Amino acid sequence: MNPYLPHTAADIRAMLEAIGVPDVDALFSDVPAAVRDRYRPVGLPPHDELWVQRHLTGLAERSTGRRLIPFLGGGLYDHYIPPVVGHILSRSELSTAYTPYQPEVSQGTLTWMFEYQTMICELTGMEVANASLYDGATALAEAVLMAHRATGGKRILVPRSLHPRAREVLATYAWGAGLTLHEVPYDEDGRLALEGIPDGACALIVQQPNALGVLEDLTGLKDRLGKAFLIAHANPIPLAVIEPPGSFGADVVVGEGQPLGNPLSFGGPLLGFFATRMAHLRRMPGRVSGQTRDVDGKTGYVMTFQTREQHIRREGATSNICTNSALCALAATVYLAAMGQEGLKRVALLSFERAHGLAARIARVPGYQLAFAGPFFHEFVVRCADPVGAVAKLRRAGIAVLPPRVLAPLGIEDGFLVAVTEKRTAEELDRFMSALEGK
Amino acid sequence: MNPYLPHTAADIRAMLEAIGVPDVDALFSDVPAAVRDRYRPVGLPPHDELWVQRHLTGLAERSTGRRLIPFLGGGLYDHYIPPVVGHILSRSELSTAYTPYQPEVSQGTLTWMFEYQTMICELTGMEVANASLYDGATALAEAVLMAHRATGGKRILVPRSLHPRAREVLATYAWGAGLTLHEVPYDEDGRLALEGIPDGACALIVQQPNALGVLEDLTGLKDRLGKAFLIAHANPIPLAVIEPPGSFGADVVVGEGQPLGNPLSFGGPLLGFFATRMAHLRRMPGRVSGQTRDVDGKTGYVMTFQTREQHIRREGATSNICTNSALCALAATVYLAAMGQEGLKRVALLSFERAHGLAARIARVPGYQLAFAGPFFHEFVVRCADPVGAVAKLRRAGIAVLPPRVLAPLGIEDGFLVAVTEKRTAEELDRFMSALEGK
Amino acid sequence: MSTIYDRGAPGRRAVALPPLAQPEEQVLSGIPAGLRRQGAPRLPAVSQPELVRHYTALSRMNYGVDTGFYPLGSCTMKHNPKLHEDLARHPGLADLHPLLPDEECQGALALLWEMGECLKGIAGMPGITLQPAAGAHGELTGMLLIKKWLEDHGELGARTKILLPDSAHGTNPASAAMVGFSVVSLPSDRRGLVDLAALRGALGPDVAGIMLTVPNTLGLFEEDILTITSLVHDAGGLCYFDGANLNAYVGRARPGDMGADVFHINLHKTFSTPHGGGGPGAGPVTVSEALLPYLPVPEVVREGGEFKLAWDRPKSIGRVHPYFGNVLVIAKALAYILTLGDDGLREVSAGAVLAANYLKAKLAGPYKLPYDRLAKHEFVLSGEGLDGVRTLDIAKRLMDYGFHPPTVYFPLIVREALMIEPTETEPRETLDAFAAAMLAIAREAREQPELLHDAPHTTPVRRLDEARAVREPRLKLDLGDR
Amino acid sequence: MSTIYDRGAPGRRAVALPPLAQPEEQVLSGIPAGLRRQGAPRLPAVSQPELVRHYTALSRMNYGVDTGFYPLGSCTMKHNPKLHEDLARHPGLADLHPLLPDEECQGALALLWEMGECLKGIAGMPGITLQPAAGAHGELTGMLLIKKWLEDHGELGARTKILLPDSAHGTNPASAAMVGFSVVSLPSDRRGLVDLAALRGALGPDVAGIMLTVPNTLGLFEEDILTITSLVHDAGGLCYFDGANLNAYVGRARPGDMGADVFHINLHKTFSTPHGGGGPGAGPVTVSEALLPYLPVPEVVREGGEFKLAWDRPKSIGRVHPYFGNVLVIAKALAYILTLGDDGLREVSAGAVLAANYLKAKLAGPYKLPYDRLAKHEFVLSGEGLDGVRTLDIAKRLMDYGFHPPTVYFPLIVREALMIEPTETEPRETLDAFAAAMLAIAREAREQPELLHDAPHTTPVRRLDEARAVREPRLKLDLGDR
Repeated sequence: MNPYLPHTAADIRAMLEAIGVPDVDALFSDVPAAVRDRYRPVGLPPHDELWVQRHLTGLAERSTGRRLIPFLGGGLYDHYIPPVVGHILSRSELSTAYTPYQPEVSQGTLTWMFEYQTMICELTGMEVANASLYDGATALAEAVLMAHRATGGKRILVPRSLHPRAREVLATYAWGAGLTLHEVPYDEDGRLALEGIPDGACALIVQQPNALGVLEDLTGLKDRLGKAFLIAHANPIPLAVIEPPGSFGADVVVGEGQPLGNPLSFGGPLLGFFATRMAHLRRMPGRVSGQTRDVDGKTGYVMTFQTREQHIRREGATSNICTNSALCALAATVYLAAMGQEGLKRVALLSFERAHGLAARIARVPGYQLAFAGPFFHEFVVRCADPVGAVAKLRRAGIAVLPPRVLAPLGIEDGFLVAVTEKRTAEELDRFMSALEGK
Repeated sequence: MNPYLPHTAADIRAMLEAIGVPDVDALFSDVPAAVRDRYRPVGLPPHDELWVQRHLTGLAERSTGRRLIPFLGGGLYDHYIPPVVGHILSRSELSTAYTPYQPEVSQGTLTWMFEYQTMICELTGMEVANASLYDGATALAEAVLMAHRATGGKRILVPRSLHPRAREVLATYAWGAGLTLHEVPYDEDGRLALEGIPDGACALIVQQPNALGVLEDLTGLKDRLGKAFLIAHANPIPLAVIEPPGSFGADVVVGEGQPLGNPLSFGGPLLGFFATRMAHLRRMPGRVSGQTRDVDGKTGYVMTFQTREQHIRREGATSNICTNSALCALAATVYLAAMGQEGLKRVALLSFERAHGLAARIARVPGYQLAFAGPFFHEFVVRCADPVGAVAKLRRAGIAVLPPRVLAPLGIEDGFLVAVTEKRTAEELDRFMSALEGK
Repeated sequence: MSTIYDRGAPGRRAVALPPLAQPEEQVLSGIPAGLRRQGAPRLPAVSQPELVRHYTALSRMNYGVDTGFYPLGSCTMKHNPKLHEDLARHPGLADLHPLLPDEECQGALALLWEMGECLKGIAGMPGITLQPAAGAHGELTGMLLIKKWLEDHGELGARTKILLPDSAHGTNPASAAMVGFSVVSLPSDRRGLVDLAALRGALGPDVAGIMLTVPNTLGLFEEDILTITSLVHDAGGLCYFDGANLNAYVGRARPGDMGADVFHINLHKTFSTPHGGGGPGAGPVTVSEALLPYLPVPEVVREGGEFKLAWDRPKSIGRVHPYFGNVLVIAKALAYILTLGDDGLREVSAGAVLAANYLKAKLAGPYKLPYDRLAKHEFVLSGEGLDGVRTLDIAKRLMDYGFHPPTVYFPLIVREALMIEPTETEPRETLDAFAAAMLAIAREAREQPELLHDAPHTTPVRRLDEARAVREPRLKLDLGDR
Repeated sequence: MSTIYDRGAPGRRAVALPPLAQPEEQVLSGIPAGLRRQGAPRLPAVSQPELVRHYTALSRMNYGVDTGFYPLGSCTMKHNPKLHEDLARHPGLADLHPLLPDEECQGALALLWEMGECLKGIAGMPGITLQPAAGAHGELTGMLLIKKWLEDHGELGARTKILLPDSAHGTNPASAAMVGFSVVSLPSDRRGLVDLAALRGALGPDVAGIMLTVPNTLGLFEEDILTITSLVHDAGGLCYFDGANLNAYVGRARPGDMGADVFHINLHKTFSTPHGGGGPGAGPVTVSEALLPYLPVPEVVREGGEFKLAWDRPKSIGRVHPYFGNVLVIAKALAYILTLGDDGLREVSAGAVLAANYLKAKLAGPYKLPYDRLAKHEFVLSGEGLDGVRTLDIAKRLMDYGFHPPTVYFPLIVREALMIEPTETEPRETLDAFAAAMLAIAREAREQPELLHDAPHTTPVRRLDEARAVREPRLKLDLGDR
């Protein structure tokens, strides 16, 4: 008997009797005998809790990467997560609850969702946000599908400087939906080099900052697009101090919300945020919490505009998404509330300041230079003759930067990417420089 | 402004105005000017949360001892703590509550205390238990003071085989109360060798198992004591399978409750449990939760027999103890509930089985032998020519046993103490043997 | 309910952060003027005490598995072991960056590989991807795999239809539609199972495949499953199995043996990871031999004692997730599987089916049972028999008894449906207490129907005006001039 | 309230443990027959789901700082930072055995040393022990130190009395009595402060010392503190300062400068470690030069960059704790001090005193204020002015407003006392809401006194029969034949 199963032998007997069957096997008589009970599923005995703890802990400790000082980005970032976030997430009324279909016993979930939607709108400069999607990449794909539904266009303008992982996911979704990707190059400063808008374009994607770390200028883009959507894929941390895509007329702003209070998690779970204009509300994928009143006139929250969703609209739904990334969105909500306007700005500026400080020092080392002259935020490409050797040298000093090959899809063979957050201390920055300079 | 302090400049102004004083300093005008604001208390600036986290984590990681495989006992033991215990303890309604003086909003605390008292009585075979004391050592001292109050006697019979730390604390308390300690030797099997009972004895202490790991036989002791108390200082884990002191007429059973779901914690906080006879209830130190009814007849719990306590009885109180070790007692409660009768027995027998297995293997190594022939539970003394060298050899293999000097107060110069719990795996036991055998 | 914006005051903060090295204005001036943000995002300004109290208060207005019985049909709300939460928080998983080289991530890759092996064994199928982040994401992945198979076999233009029993999960049609399939609904027969005649009639050279929910949303096992899959295969189509209901038969039968070509598994249901108020979940997909070449990249492979990511899959549909799926969720589910082993997995389905049939036996009679057959892990009642009250009233009244309501008004093919799934982790005493509450409510419906109409009476808010929420949408706070 | 014994059934278990290598009977037979337990201890038999639900439910019946305002006088219930909980859980502290050699525990010893330095600075005193596990334990340690000093100076038989103002903490007399001192009570004067004439009268060659609570339990600072300590010292006695109320002046004045010879500090009050429903706390004791030789062993000392335990203190009173005190509590308090620094410590006392005087200004009038002076961190009202209701009624009614009641009927020198300590971590809005509730209750006392008599109305249980609990003691469950 396992500790999660409370049925004793006596319980089982009594329950079988109430049902009127002789044994448990009789409860499976509807499963064809030819395929029933013919195998051992995992070929393993039950294990005790101490063993399971040792085994999983052993796996976790086996990954050497976690002991390195991370200067890693490429879409996910090592920001400080205040412990208060984890404490709230461990409140099991929140973590062990289902989707809040029954609002009277789900005001906790529905209220924080409403707060989250408010905060995402503030960050992005948009009018309405959903309560989360899986991750930034699928959020981008959903945005494109929405643009396609809204405009009928089948061509997507995709910058070469989009995060390669987001691009790959988008390509899969687009192939499924019968859409095509058209690449937009970047200029020598690393910024988007948009030329013409092809016929049948449903959307232009802009990433802010882009996968090269460079900040894009969104001015005037929307005007050039006609009815095609301007979709921004933004990192939420810089949005504390840079003008949000909403100010430039973006139709949709999506992004990876991991930097907002969520750990790297070896890439999952993540948090896709999605914000748009009220005009597009009924085309928006995902759940939404809305404010209303109860029979006594008391303010409360419900899941609303459910007619967009698949359990009602079925094949006509705006998306098939159902389970989302709620607990990660709660982490983002608590994180943003904990940081506040000033704190988020501080996180952004510390990352900016330290990244620029490091970049300036690297650029002074003979043989190393910044790849792009365009403005960057907290991540930048370093160009050098032997990027693999440089990264290996850093590794020997206990420092991790991404393998240079992650830049290959971006057309860069002679560089590596460096990301800096507010967590990197002066000592760590010095250690980076010492290692690079071979001291 | 620190993050735990919500008063903004505007708040402070408004509050000062409501009070009618010009500034904060005016609120301290009652502190003599000669000693007011004359110094910097810690000479430190405020630190940010990241710094504090790094600093404390750095200290924690600096202690090399935690990376060793522990065969450590001597009063505190490395038993498995099911994660469910920590999850319950993190319920902040429980952890951030005060002593339950207001029962209507404290039924959570009062109910688990009542459960705890029940479980401690079951383990010890006694009639009533308090809701915790600081630790096993001070619980023993309190038991002796109670025996002194009950009997008027001033002499305490203390076995040489009492944990030296408990003995030292007892000696301090006894000196304070004007009591004297009389040592009772152990025999060659390591068991209590009680001869006469001196006049004016208020109590005989028996430790079960004793500091040599040996199990004592309590049969007949109470009969020899007259009105003097039989006080047992017991490890709660073996009580799952050995006859409890209550069965031998003990007047008080105390002990260190750390093995019940509490971590080693570098020695604190710990958990002193204390159980006695109903006849001694009004002399018992510490808080008690009792069952009663509310005005609607509903069952509820209150702190009861408070007239024993110092906030009412002042200098006539049964003890000065006020703040106790409640959260550690909650850990013990959840631990015992999680384990149940069968689980606790398993923990005890696994520890017993593995300790005996290891002891037998050690005894087969030339030059090593068990120091005592008396029955032991999960801890034993190994005798050898060079205990310091043996321990150092084990240390080089990543294994920790207590330094041999901890046995010196017990009169042993040529041995070291080995404790084994259910957490020690077969591989770890093999590693111990390989190291000892110098393979 | 007040929001976090109702707390705090300008200047308060909940976290002390390090200072900048330079004055803030100077750092800001490093951002090009046109990019620098003009109006700051309006976020709360609260001290840590206020923050903690607010979210603690919100939590106390919520109902979770840890607070009580949650018999939501089709959702498998079972106990979430506490050990797993701690394991998933280990920095060796939680703080590991997914773009590090394989050799720095051996433990994490080993974990993914072990999980893949376990799930392939449970499914009885030779291939797997752990990338899908949820059940519906798994469905989408499955549809993409089928589409790719059609393309590879030159049948993409020809086979455009997906057959869908009307007792399937609601996400299925939406998933099929996302990759351009048209959906053909198949009616259930009087048994509540797939109507074989209708199936035969619908099959043809334009059919890409079928999406089967097994057991279906009536909680019934498709007894003709082997016939169904044969018919579809014979007609040149593929069979998708929706695994949201795997809890009904885990350890006892394998979709691979029943003819599944694609099968998704909701780890957050069957393998007991917490639902988190709506997510994250995980929806790994297993596939038959036929679909192996199309699985997403990268694949985690083992070479000796080492693990690496394999990318050389030219026919792959590509990525459906930017990294490897919801790894922390996968870790919890793996811990569950390792704790249970083969015997424990069988105990899970036994316990789930036992509990469902036990509750069904207690409730049938006072409540109408539209399909009176052996149930699997859940069963569907109808509130129709109770005059003057609706299923919604029953659901709301259950809250006053301290229970979370079952799923209501689903599946759509049962009027006034109540879909009840107790799971195996509920003690019999809880099932008895729930049954007693349901029977008491049936009595109340006759004797004091207004008690039900006005329910719930004891919750932080009472019935909410959902129409108003749509009529006057308020989807974020009006922050005014903050 | 049901207990955990009301859940479960024989055979259920909440944790899967490893198997024994041999049959159980065989292992048991290794225990000598006379020692082997006959009847097993009757413990609960619950599955993990039942266990979690029970204790989660208990938690939800409790009131903590995280759920609301807790203005308990003399208890300093301030916000407990969440960071600290995580830090104290670090295995480098939580899993470290205290008997390992010094060189294996350098980090833990460094932590203790740092805390010692901080607290000595805060106290303005040259010596410290971190061993005492709580405030009262600190008091006892202080009394032992004074006794040892007397012994060392040949005055043990002569000086047998401890002077105690009637406004001192309740534990003080009990602590003095535990080491054999007799207690002489000193009356307060009209100001609510120590009556200097009475003090002069009481001093003599039989006085060992005085125990002062600063500020006293009326929340008043002893303005004559320098005179008091001089008088006691001149009479050959020593001065004990009870530091439970340090929150009132931390960072602003030092007991050492005021003449304290012994001073205990409740880390769980001033330095914000959670009270845990009654403990554990920590009560370090600082001492003046005179008492240095008597401090408990071992002392943590620093030699260069290394830390070690020093045992060579021949005049030491010995140990008062088996190891080094409540290290995990100390770690949390150290984190608090490091976060605050000098400036933050001063903000703490400023905020606490500001909040107390603000609330006092709002409540005086409707409530009687027996001592109308500048308050420190707390103040005492009397319910006497409200006819027909008692202070207890006010306290219980506050629960209906969502507040924890203040301390009531203490100090004993104020009739119908209400002792209110808001702490510095409460936002002004909370203070205003509390004041509004108190004023509303004062109105209710006049207009609807039965509302107060019958209060609380909204708690899990209502007023409990405390007399019955003593008359018919039920201090554990009757387990019958389980």
